[in-house]
Amino acid sequence: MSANNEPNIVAFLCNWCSYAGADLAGTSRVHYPSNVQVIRVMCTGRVNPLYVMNALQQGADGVLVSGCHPGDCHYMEGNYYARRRLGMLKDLMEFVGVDPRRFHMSWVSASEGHKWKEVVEKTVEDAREAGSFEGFRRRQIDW
Amino acid sequence: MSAMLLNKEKWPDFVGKLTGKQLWAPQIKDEQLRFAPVAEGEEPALDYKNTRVPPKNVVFPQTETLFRFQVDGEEVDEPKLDEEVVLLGVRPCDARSMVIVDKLFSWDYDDPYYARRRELVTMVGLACSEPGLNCFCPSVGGGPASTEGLDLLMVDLGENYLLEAITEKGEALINETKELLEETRDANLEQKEKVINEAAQKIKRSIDPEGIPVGLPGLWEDSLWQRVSASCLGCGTCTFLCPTCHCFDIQDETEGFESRRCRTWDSCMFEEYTLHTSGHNPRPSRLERTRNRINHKYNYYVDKFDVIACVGCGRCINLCPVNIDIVEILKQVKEAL
Amino acid sequence: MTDKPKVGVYICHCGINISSTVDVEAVEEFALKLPSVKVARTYSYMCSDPGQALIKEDIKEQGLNRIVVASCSPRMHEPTFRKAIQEAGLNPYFLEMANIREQCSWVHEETEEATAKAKKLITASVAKVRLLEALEAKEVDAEPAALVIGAGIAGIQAALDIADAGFKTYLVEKTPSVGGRMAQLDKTFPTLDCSACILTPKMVDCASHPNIELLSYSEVEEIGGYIGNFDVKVRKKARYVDFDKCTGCGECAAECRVANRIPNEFDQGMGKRSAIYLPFPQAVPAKYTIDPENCLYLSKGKCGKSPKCQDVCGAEAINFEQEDEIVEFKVGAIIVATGFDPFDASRKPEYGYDDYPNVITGMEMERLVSASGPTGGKVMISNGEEEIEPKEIAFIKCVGSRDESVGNEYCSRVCCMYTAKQAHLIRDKLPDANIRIYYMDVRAFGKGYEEFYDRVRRENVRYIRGNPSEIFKRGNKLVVKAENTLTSTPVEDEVDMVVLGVGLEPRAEMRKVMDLLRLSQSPDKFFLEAHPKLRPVDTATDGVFLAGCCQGPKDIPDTVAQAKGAASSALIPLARGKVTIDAQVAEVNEATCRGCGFCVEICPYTAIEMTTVNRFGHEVEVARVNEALCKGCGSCSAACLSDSIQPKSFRDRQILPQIAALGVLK
Amino acid sequence: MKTNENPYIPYNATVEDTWFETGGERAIKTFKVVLEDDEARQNWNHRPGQCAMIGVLGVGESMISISCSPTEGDFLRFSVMRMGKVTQALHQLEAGDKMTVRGPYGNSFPLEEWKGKQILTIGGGIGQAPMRPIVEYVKANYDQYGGLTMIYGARTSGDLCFKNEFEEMRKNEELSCHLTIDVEEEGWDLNVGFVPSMLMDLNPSPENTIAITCGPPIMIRFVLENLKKLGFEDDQIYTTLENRMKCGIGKCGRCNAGGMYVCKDGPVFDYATLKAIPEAFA
Amino acid sequence: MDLEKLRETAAEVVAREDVKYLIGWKNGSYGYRVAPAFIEDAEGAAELIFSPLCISNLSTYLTLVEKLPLPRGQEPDTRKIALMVKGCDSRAVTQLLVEKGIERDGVVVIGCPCPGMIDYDLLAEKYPETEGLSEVKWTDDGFLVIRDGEETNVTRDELLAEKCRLCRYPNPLISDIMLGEPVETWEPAEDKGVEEVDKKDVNGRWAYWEEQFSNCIRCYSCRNVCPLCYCQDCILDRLNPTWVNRAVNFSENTAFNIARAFHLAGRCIECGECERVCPANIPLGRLNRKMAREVRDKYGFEPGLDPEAEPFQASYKPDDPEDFIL
Repeated sequence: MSANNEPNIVAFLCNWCSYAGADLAGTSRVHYPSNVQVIRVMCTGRVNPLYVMNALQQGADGVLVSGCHPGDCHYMEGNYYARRRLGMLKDLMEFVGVDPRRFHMSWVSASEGHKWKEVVEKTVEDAREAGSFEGFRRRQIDW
Repeated sequence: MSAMLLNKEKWPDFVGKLTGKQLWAPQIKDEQLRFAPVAEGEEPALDYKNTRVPPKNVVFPQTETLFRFQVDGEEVDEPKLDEEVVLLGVRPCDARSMVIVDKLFSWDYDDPYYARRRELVTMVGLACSEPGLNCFCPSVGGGPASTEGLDLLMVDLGENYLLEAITEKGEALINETKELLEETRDANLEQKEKVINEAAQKIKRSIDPEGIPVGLPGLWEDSLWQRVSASCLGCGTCTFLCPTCHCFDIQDETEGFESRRCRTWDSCMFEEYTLHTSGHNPRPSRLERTRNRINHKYNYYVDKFDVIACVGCGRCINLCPVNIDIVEILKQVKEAL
Repeated sequence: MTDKPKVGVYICHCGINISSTVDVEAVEEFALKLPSVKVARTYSYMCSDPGQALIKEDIKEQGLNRIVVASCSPRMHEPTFRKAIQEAGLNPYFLEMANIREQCSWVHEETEEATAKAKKLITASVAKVRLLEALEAKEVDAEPAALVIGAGIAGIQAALDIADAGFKTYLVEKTPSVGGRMAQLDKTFPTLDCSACILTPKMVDCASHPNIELLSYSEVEEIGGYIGNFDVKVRKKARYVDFDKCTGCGECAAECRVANRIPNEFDQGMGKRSAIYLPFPQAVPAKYTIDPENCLYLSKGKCGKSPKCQDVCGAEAINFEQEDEIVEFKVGAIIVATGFDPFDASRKPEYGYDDYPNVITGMEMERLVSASGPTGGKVMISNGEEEIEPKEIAFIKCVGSRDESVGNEYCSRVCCMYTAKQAHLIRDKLPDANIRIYYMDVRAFGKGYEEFYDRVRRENVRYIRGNPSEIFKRGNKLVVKAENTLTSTPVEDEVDMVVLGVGLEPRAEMRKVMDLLRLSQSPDKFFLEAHPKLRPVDTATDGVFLAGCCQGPKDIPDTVAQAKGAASSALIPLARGKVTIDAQVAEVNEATCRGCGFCVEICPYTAIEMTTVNRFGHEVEVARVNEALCKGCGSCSAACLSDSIQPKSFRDRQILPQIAALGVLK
Repeated sequence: MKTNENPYIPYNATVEDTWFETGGERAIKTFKVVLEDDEARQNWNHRPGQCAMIGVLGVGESMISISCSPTEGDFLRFSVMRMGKVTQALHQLEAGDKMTVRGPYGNSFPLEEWKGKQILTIGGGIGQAPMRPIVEYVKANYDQYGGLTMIYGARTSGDLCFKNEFEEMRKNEELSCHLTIDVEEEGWDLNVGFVPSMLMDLNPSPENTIAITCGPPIMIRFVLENLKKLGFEDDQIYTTLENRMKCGIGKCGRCNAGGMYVCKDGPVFDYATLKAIPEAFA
Repeated sequence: MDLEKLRETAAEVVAREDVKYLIGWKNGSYGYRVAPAFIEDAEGAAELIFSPLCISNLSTYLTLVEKLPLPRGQEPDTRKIALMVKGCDSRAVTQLLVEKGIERDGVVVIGCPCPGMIDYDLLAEKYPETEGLSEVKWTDDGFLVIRDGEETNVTRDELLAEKCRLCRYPNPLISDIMLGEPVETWEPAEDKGVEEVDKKDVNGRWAYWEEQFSNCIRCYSCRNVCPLCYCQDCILDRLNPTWVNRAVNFSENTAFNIARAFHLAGRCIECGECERVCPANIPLGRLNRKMAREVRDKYGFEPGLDPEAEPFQASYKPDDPEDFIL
């Protein structure tokens, strides 16, 4: 968490729907919390589920993956693969004891600027509730 | 050097006396016996054969920071190693392993980290009265009450522990705890001999290393290596659990703008260990790696430092998932000679 | 990545769009301290010419080799800045954009938080840009020819347009004649033009067009390659009639020993033909074909003393020795226009289509009312006992459409109008008949459709709202059992004839085309277009386009419009003569690939193939990417357990440092 | 840096000059570097054949042969082939940049012992780097040696290191400098052929001669064979080994070839010793 | 199982010209130990055993064998490898076929219907190992332990290995030669191990695994023994990019174990080898079985059953669960 006790969230957005949706939120001057930092990928199918683990390990308190609605994938099927993989990952992380509030996935289309705001708010709120995730940091052990 | 008796009832007091130093001793944690720092109120477990993982990480941590620096920076920070450690209840084989490893870590260049940690550690040994199934320390120059590497040896005499100082450090420890100790009588020393002899009798496995160091080079191309390595999984169990294995890797690890150069245990059983960047691997298969492990312990180390780099603790035999048994290999080596 | 990264960070004020919320000076100062950053600047409008000039100048003078532009969305100006740095001599892919407008200054109010976020985004961009690789967008030549599969009205129209534009067009039709379903229709709604009258000229045109090579009675066997360079193999089935010699006189058909004994497909099996036949009188090409299954000589080896067709053919065109012929050619684009099948009414057994001869489908009705049909246009039907002129006639709509029980949830779009049209045609022929139409909804959305529907209603055609549950026989009448849902009254309606308004279904054989062209199906099982709104004629396979009902049910004007759209899309690579292959494609590290083929399974573009390579004397299978087919989505990569396949510019080793950078700043 | 006796802590050094010896995927780049610390610079005293751990903080270190002779001045030279993570990072360094240096490590060529003898160096590709200090040293002390013959080859002329220096040397009539490349190419008017065959063509006498060879393993193998054919005894032949290394000071075990720590017992071995190390040619 | 028949069959198989060697089980060096055997001739075949101690999954050796660089002109030895498999092991073979890790023509699968294996740790705890070789046999309702000549009957329940309690496929699903009749399958037990973790709350689970993963010494025996971890160059060893640092600490160990578990999701065939070999006693089986259970329950998929199946991680269904999506 940052100094002001705010959760740090890394989001992976597909270029065609969710990134465009987040852009639309901007164009529409929709205001939302600034905790979410976006990494643009071409498709949610690109999101290696281990990125989620890696983000949590490297300083994120929450991770969000967002892409096109099922059936709307620019590459036809990428979001279906992503859904299966990340669904599995979520189950795994939960079993290992990672608070499920730390990882979310959403479908946000290019026209859903408002939904993007809601997703961000939900993600931030959840991560805030889950608290800082120092336990899993890639920290340097003591001398 | 003095020898004293410690009544087992006073054991907790004795442990309590060793304050001001970090105390490492075998403890049951997560249903497993392992060497771990003893926290206030915790009591070491001494009624055991040996830990799965040897206590070598006290002087040679599995991961150790060599120094730290800033990304793009030029100045480095070294760790300050100044905490004294008492390694309590260490088995003679494990203590002896450190003496063996000392030779390498002080060969021409002193490894400052290792050397410093060795300086800071006081080794309080516990003689074995119930050796394990795969112990064969007498075969390689050790024994259930070997004092090599120890500052102080404890022998379980039933109601009492016999405490024998081996070094000045051990003597100092006896002095610090003097009020808890009693003088020994001759009978105690006799009893000690008996315990030790009985223990030695219980050791079932053995190998006579005579001829192995000089003979191994001649067996380089022998078919036995194929036989003994075929089932090897190439994992690091045997080497990581070996008290004398000392190889390491050095890596720079960065988190954000903070970096450190650290070393971690490495294993010659890993394919990646000798792999050149070009893709060439001088030890390309498990055969070469298994052969190297045996040669390193029973030939190369003997050549260089005049001692077999194996203390006969049996850990590699106990925990090899596929029953690769160093005593069996050595027997085959002898047969092949 | 041989050179040392020297990064320039350019922070745009965007007038005050960014700078009013983000403290750009603070960000500039911050950026200068980031690893590898040599230059950081702010400017009022980075995208403006002076802004771009600033970057170009620094590239040249400061030796910058990686550029981060912190401004608006990369979806907006990435091409602009790529071009700019390219003009300064840098590889255009050495650019990374930090979106500090749409995703920062416009969505956050407090300067502090917006500035902090801008710093993070720039840190991540710098982390990535340092590791980007130089990429080259490749161009390959495109073959100036097209293939059109299916010669219904869609295929014909598309072929004509491409041919008219001056490109060679191969038009492949499975049946012996072009024309497709439209040729079977009598009149067309709502204008009531004669279908044959408007179609036939186009059929003739495409047969005679110098740029069109018509391959009728042929099927596509294999398609390889990619946009601009498809390799096509077509099987021309043996007609057993010499194409060049046949004059189309028809004497052979008349003499055929099985003449008038074989159900005629064109008439939906209601009429009969010979084993040697022309599908219908206006068929193009007007060349006879022997149907080998029904020809006695071909199926049994014997036809009287000698086959009569052979005896009678003055042109000596009959050739029983003829064999299938394989034709191979290359094209740059492909249009799929394989059409539809009418819904098989047997799948609604409650309507008794298989049991009662006077329950017929809409398609059969077309032939029945057609002057060229089996009855010569007279509406006569057997009620099982005798041929009658029906007096009581019922239509049932949505048969096989909007019906989950048969797996078709979609609306077939044409049934409302063709039942209305058929009702009108019957009204014309049988002024006294009582006609009613059972319907769920009436959808008359096209130009002139609502007007036509109104007109038909005024012609004393009754519309009864209700979906009949059953048809059974009572005496020599059929009883339509339904509920009038407007009045909530049960109906048992005695009629002489029932016309089932069957819907449109994907072609039964479409799977073959799907596999050939790596196409997908949408949930309705028709071919899936690349985007339902914006790329309705494109497919996931570049260079392959859809026209007509193979993509979904549509009427003739929509079909023709789509065909023209597909033709113009197909013309783009042909006219340009080149196809650009995206540089951001996946790449396989063959040294680490374990050959599991996960990526091959995943790739929606079949851009990945397994290939055998020699690894130190051992033959191993590894994946290989066809760059021309790859779209760079990276779905393969996330499933690769050995990380051996990686999309360029979005490699793990480029993304992981980005993630790390975002975690750094607390 | 180097604040105490800790051998793991490297010196800081400044890259004074760099240039590419060869191009391509596995390019070779030479770095001329100077230790920053005055004392360290003055105390640095390497012998030909020795190596140093050079690196970039945050990336790692690599053991590289010191390719200059101490007779050349108060600087160090390293020629580095771009292979892995560390060498890639090193290749990104330019004049003015920093690198880290530890060393000198390992044994060296016994140049004192060799005084009075003919020196024959036989190198291939990057293998010339450890031999360059011998050449420079012998050149600087030419009167103390019986002569210097140099054979050096590479796949193509573009793969030859230190080309300019050879131009000079070939003009020097006292020295015998022979270059060869594997296959014909335009503009190349010197020898074409593999190094081992050129050795046979030159037919050097083993008498009072020391032969040193370094290069790709396959070349070394044939050179050794040919030297034996020419009558060289095992103790007249020297070569250098390289293996993966991490510590450079005989601790980490990575570089073991048989019982030898290449970093400390090597990298220079005479053929007699080498023959007893079964892994040496693995 | 009839050992004579086994040895006879094995001798026949290794005598075949197209078979390079056979991998089976033989007695180990002492106590209850059983070792993998690589048999090339009839003499070797006589050493083979099949007993309740043959718990190890030998299929890992199919991909573990190094493909060393061949001298120019030398043809690779493409003879078949014969392999003895239990039910669980056979699923590994099938999954390897799905993933093209091996070729069907490259193996001779010798199926051994398996009545259930013994948990070595339980056995050694109850009946301590001695330096001589002990033997264990199946009886009608359990096991017969013969130790230093002393015979003890033990009930099945007492010593049965956990993976065998949970087993649903005791009979090999793929084989070229089947030794003996199929065994009767049994009702798989409740997976108490997974449930024990499952029923903790999220923090409890984290605490549980923190304790476990802190013990990991990163010896990679779990990975190396796993028949489905067969990448030549594991990403978790790789340094560019670095998924997992070399440092051994809780964070990196957890990352390592999560990554491995994830890579095995939909691929793990529950042979339990990872857990068996772990020198730190980390209950890795729970992790992998949990994932296998999720894949089975939520996605209706089980790996290693059908060599023609689409790989789970390389496929999807339009109606895959998405209740976790916002």
